Amino acid sequence: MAQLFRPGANSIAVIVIVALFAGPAAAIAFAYFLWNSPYATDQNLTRAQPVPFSHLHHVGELGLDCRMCHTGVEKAAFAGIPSTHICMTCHSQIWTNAQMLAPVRASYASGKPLHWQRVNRVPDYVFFDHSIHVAKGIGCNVCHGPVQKMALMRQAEPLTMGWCLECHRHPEKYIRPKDDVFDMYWHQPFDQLEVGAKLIRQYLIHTDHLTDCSTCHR
Amino acid sequence: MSEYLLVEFDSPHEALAGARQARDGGHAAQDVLSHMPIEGISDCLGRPLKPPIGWAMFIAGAIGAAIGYFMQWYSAVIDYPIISGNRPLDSWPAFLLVPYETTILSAAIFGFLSWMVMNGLPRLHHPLFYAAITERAVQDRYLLVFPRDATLREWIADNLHPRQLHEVRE
Amino acid sequence: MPSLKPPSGLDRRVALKLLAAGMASAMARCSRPDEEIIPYADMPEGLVAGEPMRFATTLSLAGYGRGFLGISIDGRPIKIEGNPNHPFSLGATDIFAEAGVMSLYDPDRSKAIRRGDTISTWGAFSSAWRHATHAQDGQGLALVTGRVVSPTTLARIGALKNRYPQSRWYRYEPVHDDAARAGARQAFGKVVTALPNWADADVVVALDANPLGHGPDELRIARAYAARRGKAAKRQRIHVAESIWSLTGAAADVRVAVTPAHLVEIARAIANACGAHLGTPELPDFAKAFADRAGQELLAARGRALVLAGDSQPAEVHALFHWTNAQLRAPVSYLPSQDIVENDHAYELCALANDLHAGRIQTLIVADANPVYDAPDSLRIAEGIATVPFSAHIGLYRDETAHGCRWHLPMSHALESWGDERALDGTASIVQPLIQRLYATRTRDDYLAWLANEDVTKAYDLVRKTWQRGAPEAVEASWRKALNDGVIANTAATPLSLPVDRVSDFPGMSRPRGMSAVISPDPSVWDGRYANNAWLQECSKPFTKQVWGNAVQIAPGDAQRLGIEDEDTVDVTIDGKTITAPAVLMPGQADGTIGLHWGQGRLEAGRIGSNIGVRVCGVGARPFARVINGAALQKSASTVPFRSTQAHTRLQGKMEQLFQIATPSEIARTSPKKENRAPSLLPVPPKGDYAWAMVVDTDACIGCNACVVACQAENNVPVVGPEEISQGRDMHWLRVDSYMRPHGYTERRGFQPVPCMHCEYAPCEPVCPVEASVHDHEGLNVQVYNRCIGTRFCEANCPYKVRRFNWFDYSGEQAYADEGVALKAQHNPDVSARGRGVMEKCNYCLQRISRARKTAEKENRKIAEGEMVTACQAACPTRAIHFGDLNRADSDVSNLRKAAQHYTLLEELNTRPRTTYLKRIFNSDENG
Amino acid sequence: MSAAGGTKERWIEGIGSLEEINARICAPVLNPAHTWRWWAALAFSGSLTLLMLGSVGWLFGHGIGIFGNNTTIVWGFPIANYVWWLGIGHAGTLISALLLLTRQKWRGSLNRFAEAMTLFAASMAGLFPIFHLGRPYYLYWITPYPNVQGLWPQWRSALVWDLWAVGTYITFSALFWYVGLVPDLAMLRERASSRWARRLYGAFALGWRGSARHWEVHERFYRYMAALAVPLVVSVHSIVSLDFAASLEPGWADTIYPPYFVIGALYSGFAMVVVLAAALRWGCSFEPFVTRRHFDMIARVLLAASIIMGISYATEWFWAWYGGERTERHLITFLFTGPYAPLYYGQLLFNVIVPQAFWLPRVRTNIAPVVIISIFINVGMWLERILIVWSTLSRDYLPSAWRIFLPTFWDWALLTGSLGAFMFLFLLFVRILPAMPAHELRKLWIEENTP
Repeated sequence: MAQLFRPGANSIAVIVIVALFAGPAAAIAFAYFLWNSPYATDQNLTRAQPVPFSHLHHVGELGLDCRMCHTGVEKAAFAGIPSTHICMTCHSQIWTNAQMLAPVRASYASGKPLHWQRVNRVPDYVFFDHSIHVAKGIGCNVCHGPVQKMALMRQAEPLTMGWCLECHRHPEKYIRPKDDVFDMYWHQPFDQLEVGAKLIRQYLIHTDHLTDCSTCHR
Repeated sequence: MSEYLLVEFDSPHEALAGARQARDGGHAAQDVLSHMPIEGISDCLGRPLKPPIGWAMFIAGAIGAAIGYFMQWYSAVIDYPIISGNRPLDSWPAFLLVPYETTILSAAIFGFLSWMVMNGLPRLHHPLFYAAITERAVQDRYLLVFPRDATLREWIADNLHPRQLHEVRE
Repeated sequence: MPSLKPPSGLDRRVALKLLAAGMASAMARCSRPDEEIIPYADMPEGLVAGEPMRFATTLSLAGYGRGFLGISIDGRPIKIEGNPNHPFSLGATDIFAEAGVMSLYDPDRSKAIRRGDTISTWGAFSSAWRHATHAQDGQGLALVTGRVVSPTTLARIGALKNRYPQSRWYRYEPVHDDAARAGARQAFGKVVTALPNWADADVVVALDANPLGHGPDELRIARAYAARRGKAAKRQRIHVAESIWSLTGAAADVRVAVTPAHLVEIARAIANACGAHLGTPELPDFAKAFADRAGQELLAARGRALVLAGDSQPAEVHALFHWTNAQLRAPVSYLPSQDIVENDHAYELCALANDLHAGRIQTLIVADANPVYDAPDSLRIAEGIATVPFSAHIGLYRDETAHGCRWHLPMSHALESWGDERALDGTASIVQPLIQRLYATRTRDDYLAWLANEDVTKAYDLVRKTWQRGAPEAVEASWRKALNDGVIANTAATPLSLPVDRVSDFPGMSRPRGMSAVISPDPSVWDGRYANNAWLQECSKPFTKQVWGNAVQIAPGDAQRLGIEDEDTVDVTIDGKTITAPAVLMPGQADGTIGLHWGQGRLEAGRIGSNIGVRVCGVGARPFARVINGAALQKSASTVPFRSTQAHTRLQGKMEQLFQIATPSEIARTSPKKENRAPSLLPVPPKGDYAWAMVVDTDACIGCNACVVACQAENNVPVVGPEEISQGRDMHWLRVDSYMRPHGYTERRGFQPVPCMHCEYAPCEPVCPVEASVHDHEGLNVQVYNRCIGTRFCEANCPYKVRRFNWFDYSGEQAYADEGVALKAQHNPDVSARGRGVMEKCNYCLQRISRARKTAEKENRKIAEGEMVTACQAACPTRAIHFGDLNRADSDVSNLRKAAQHYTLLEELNTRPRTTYLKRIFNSDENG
Repeated sequence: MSAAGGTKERWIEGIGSLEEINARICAPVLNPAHTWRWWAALAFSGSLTLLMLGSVGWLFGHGIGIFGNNTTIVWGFPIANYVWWLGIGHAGTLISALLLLTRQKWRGSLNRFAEAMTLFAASMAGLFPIFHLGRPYYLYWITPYPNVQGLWPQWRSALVWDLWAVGTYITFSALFWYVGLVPDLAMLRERASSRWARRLYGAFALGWRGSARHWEVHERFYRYMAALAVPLVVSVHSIVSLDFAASLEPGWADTIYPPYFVIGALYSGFAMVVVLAAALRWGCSFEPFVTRRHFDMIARVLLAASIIMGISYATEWFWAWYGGERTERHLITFLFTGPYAPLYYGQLLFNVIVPQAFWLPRVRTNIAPVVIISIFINVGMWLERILIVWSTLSRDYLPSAWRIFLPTFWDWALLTGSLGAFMFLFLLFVRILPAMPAHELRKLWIEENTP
C-alpha cells in the first residue's frame, strides 16, 4: 500500500495535540488580562459632557474645594453633582456670556437640569457611600485620582471589586488624617504604615468588617 | 532510508517461538507487529521493554493532589477568608474531596500523554506502512521486524520457517 | 474649547459583546451603557440626595384618622411608619397604613375625568354640572359619602348645604357600628363613643368583640394589651366568647366558641352575675361554666374589670354591657361621637336606595364611597343610580359605582393631598402630602368646595382656613407644630360622665333555624376598598392563611355532618342568594356557624383586585348585617381554588415543641436560665463589634400581619400573584406561622412570626458553591444577590425554610409590569431589586443597620441600644419583636434570652439561631 | 482451557475465524445491514432531542419557574435526573475496569459500548445541574479561575465537589474509552474503503501499528487506568450522595447514603447495559459476542444489587423507627401514606420485588425477561431518585413549610428529551465506531480456540 499520510503529518499531529491542551489555558489567561485592562474597566475614559467642565481649571488653578460643588459628599452616599443654581452663583458674575456655558444658562433659565454623563461608576448592587469614606480619612484622589490635573474628568482607577478590596484589606496604606481628605496635594508620609495603623485605631475602623460582603452588597 | 524485512507467522505461538529462536540465534528481531498483545514477546526483542508509565502516573497524581489542596487552602485561608457557617477557614475534612479527584484526573491525563510519548505516537507516517502486509498486522497477522539483509534473510528462512517473508522498500 | 470626540464606546462594546459571547458569555461584567446623572436645576432646601426624610401625615380607616410618618427619599414616599405622638398610632402601624404607599403608586388608580367610558375634561364636567337638573335650592341634589369626621370636609359639606339648603347628605360606612350606636341610645339616650382603657383592666370579657382586630382603635388597644403582657406586670386575664375565630379570640386566655344565640345568653348570665335579674340563661354546660367563671372574676376585679360587646351583638347586649360596666366601675371613657350624623349607617343607605327608586334624586354626587358594591343586591342601588339624570363619582379608582355614574372625577391619594382627619377620640391631625400629585387629580375637599362654589377651592387653603385660630403668628407657629408633631394640640374630646338607664327587660334570641352566617370585614382588604392593593391581597389571613380570595369558614363538626372536606368548594345559601367559595375547616369554631368575609368579589377594583373571591355583602336584606340566620350550606358542584401559604396549622405530639406555650405558674416555677447550649465541634463565632439578634415574643404577637407588609415595603419584596401561590411559591421574607394546639373542648391558637434565624452555624452557608450565602462579622447571615447563581442548595438545607427564590422576574413581571414605572418609584433605593434566578431572604434590614452604623461611626461612637430598629419591629403594635446587640450584656435581647419563657426554634439541630422566641403564655391554669 | 470443555464454556459462539470477527464488528460501520431500523430509531430519538433543545430554549428564556418547584421543594426533576443519569453512567467504566482487574472473560463483549453509554449518560447528567440553575450563565463561578472580583469557589459545598467529581469522571472515561479504541481504529483505518474515511480513522488511530512496544505500554497503561477507575467510580456517586447526606434535612442526613448511592448507580447502570446489549445484539447481529451467558451474568449482578437496595431501604425504616427522631419517623409514614405513596410502592416493587425473579435460571437465561425487568429497574431507580429529592423537602421540620410538588409539562419534556438525546448519541456511536473491542475479542477467541 501507499502511505496514508505524508511525513509532515507527524509534526502536524503533535502540534494539534499540544494545542488541545495549551489552548484553553491561554484563552483563560487572555480573558483575565483583558478584563483587568482599561479596555473593559473604562479606566482613563472621558465622556462627552454637555459642558466641557475642567477640574484642572476650577480645582487646580482656582483651588476650589470639592465640597463647594459636591455638597453631599460629607452627608450622603451620593457626593452630588452641582445643581445649575450652584454653577450660576459664580457664572452669573464671571464668564456671563461665554459660549461654552450656554447650556448652563439655558438650564438656569428653563429650570431643566443639565444631563451629565457619569464617569466614575460602580454597579447598582454596590452600595458605595462617599460620606463614610470621607469621614474615615480616605482622600478624594485615592479613588478619583489627581482631579486637579484633569482638563476633562476621567475615571482614574479600574473600580473593579479586586481594586476596592485592595484598600479594604489594607486601609493603613491609604488612610490619612481627616483634615487632609480634600487636599489634592497631600503626600503620604514616609512612615505611612505606622501612621495609618494609628489612624485606623483612632477612627475606630473595624477592619474585620471591611471585607464582609454585607459592607458593600445588600 | 530504513528498510525492513517482515517475517509473517500464523499464530501468536509461532510468532513467539520464532522471536525466541531469532534472539537465541543472535539476530533478535527489532520489533513485532501483531493485532493483539503477545505475552512475553517483548523479552525476545533486542532490548527488553520496561516503559515506566506507572511511575509517571504516580508522580502526576501526587502533584495533582498537592495542587488540589493548595488551591483550596490558599483561596479559603490566605486570599479571601470568608465566614461560612462558622466552619474553620481550613476545613480540611471537606477539603479532601477535591484533591481526591484532582489526583485521579492528573494521573489519567498525564498517563495518557506518556502513553503517547512512550508509544512514539502520533506517528501517522511510518516507513513500515510501505509494506502492504502491515494492513493485516492490525487485523489478524503476526510480523517480526528485522533489518533488510540478505544473509539474515536466509538464516531466517532456514531456521524460523515462517509463513512468508516480506521486504519493505521506499 | 477642546474638541471632544464622543467616547469611542460603541464599537468597543460590540467587540466586547462578541468576545463575551465567544467565551460563552464567560465575562459577564462587560460593556456598560452610558449612564446619565441629572442633578437638580435648583436643589430644594434641606434635601440631601438619597437620604430619607420623615413627614407626619394622616391616613384614615373607616373614616377615622390615624397619624403616621411617611418616609420619603428624593421626594418619593417609600414607607409608612407609626407616629408616636398620635394616640391612635403610638408609633405602630397596621397593614392598611403600611400598604398606603402601594395604593399611592397603584397604576390602576383613576387618572382622568371620565364621562361614561370616554375621557373628558374639567370644562365639560363643569358645564354639565351647571346644567344639572336639580333645583336651585338643591331639591333633588344628593351627596353620598362614607363616614366623615374631618373638620375641613364637614365644613365643605356644610357649605354645600348652605348653597343648596334642600340637598340631602347620605353617609354610610360599610364597616359600621350601628349596633353600638343603638345600644348607646338605649343606655344613655344618645350616641357616644365608648373607648375602653384596656391597660387598666385586670379582667376583660369580650363577647364576639374584636378590639385587637383591624379597625380604627386596633393600634391603641394593641399597645395597651402588650403593656399588660410584660412578665413584671400583674397579668390580665382575657375571656372571649365568640362564634368564629378573631384575633382577640386567639389572644384570649379563656375562650369558648358558641353560636350567636348563645352569646346573647352568656351576656344575660354575666349581667345576672353583676346583679341584673334577667331570668336564667339557656346555655350548654361548657358555655355556662365559662359565663359563671367570667362573672365571678369580673366581680372579683370590680373597678378593674371590663366587658365588651362586639358589632355582631344586638343593641340590647350593648346596652346591657354599658350597664354592666357601670356596675363594675369599668375603665371605659365615654366620648361624644365624632360621627355627627344622627341616623345609623344601614338606615342611611336604605334611605338612599328608597329616594333613588322614588325618583327623589336628580343629581347624585358620590364622594369616595362605593354603594354599588357595598349595598345588598336587594336595594338595587345600581338600577337606582342609572335612573338619575346627573350622577358623578369622586374616587381613587374607577370602581363599580364610577361605572354606574355618568361622570367620574379622579381623587388624590391621601399621601398626595392636603387635608385633616379626626381620630375616634376627636384628636385632629393634618393630612400632609409627601409628593406632588402623580396624576391630574384633586382632593375630595377640592371637589366639594368647587361644587358648593366656595371662593377658596385649594385643599391647602381650605385646611389652613379650618385651623385659623388666634393671632396670625400664633397661627403660623401652631400650624408648623401641627405639621411637625402630626397631631393638633388639645383637640381630643373631653370624656362625658353619663348616667346609665337601668336595663329592665332583655329579650332572648329565638333559636334560629338553619345555620348562622357570621360576617366580618376581610382581614386583608377590609371592606373591599383595598382590594386592588397587591400587598394586601397577598397578605395571608391570620387563621385561614388564605391569600387572593375569601373562603367559607366552617366548624369540623358541621363539615363532618355535611360530608365536606377541607378546601372543598361549597355553596352557602342565604335568603335565596348563593355564595360559592372554598371551605376551610376551623377547629375551635362554633358548630352551626359559617364564617364569611366582606371585601372580595370586586368587579371593578382594577387589574389586581377584580374577580378575586366572592362578594358577600350582596346577600341579606339589611345592609352589612354581621349575623344572618337561616343560612344553608352544601357541597358545591363547581370548584374554586383555595390559595393559602400554610396548609398545616395543627400541632400535636412532639410537634408541639415548635410552638411552645406555658402558664404563669409554670414560668414562675422555671428559674431564669443561663444559655446552656449543646456542644459543637465548630469553633466559637468571631466576636464582631455587634452581635445582632432578634427575640420574638409570641405571647405579645396578635397576628395582625403589620410586620409582614412592613417588611414587604421596606425590602422591595415582590408580589407573586395567585397563580404562583397555587404553585406553592411565595416571597415574604417574614411569614407569620399560625398554629393551633388542641386544648380540651376548644383549641389554643397562636402566631409565630418567622424571619431568617441568622444561625451562627448556618446550614445554608457551607452548601453554597459561590459564597453567595455568607456570614458577616456582626452575626448576620447575608445573601449576596449579585453573586447568587441560583442552586437553591441553601433553601434545601434550611430547616426553617425562610429563604425565597425568584422563580421568575417577579420584581419586573408583576401583574402590571407594563405600567410598573410608578411602582418602581416605591422601591426603597437602599435595597437591591432582585432579578430572576437569585435567592433572597430576611437580612435584619441590613440597609438600616448600615445607615445606623455610618451615622454612629461618623460621630466616632457605637450604635446605641434601641437606635437600630428593623422594619417589622417598628411596625409591630404590640412590640412583640425585639432587636438588638448581644454584645451588650444589658441589652433588651440579652435579657430576654435569659428569660424563663425563652426558647429556640428547632434547638435540637444546634444551628444556634440569632432569632429566638418567647413562649406564648395562657393566663389560666385550668387545663382542658 | 481444554478444547473438550469448549462449546459450553464459550463466550464467543459460532465464529470460524479472526476475519469473521473483524468483519462482523466492522459491518455496522462500513457496510451496515437493515439500515432502515437505524434510520427510524435515529428519527425518533432525533425528534426527542429537538424537544429537549426546545425546552432548554424555553427554559433559558423564561427562567426555571417553568418547572414545578416551589418555595420549599426547591429541587425537582433536574436534580433527580442528574443523579439518575450519573448512576447509569457508572456501569460502563466499572464493567471495563473491575472486570478487567478481576480478569472476567465476559467483559470483552460489553466494555466498549458500556463505556460509550457511560460517556453519553454522564454528559446528560452533566447538563441537568446547569438547567436547574437560576442563572446558568454564571455556572463558571463554581470553578477557580482568576477574576477581577478576587473571588473563589466555596470549597465546602457539595456542588463544587460534584463539579470536580463529574468533570474528572467524564474526562477520565473519555480517555479510557479512546485509548481502548485506538487499536480498533487502526483496524478501521485499514478496512475502510473511501480514502477520506481511512485518513480520518487513521488520524485518530494516531498511527497505531500494533508493535510490541505499543502493546506493552498499552497493556500497562490500561491496567493502571482500570486500577484508578474503581476508586474514582466509587467516589463520584458518593460525592453526589453528599449533595443530600451533607445536609441537616430529615431523610437526607444519613451515613448510609454514599454506599447506597453507589450500589444504586451500578444497579441502574447494569440494567441499562442489558437494554443496550439486547438492542445491539438485535440491531447489529452481534449474537456471537453477546450470548445468553452474558445476560445470565448481568442478571446475577442485578439480583445481588436488588437485595442490597432492599436492605438499604429497610435500614432507612429501621433507623427512622429506632432513632425516634420526630421528623424522620414522620417522613417514613409520609412515604407510605402520603400523596407520593403510589410512587414509593412502585419504587419498592421495581427495585426490590420484581428482580427477585432472577433467582430462577429460566428467567436469567432468557433475554426478553431480563430486558423487561431491567427496564422496570431503570424506572424504579428514577422513582427512587425523584422521591429522595421530593419527599424530604415536602415534609421538612416545620409543618408550615409542608408543600407538594406538581410536575409541569417542561419537567417531563426535559426528562424524555434527555432520553432521546442519549439514544441519538448512542445510535451515532454504533454507526461511526466499532461497538465491540475487536482486538480483545480476537484475543479471547484465540484463547478459546487454541487446543
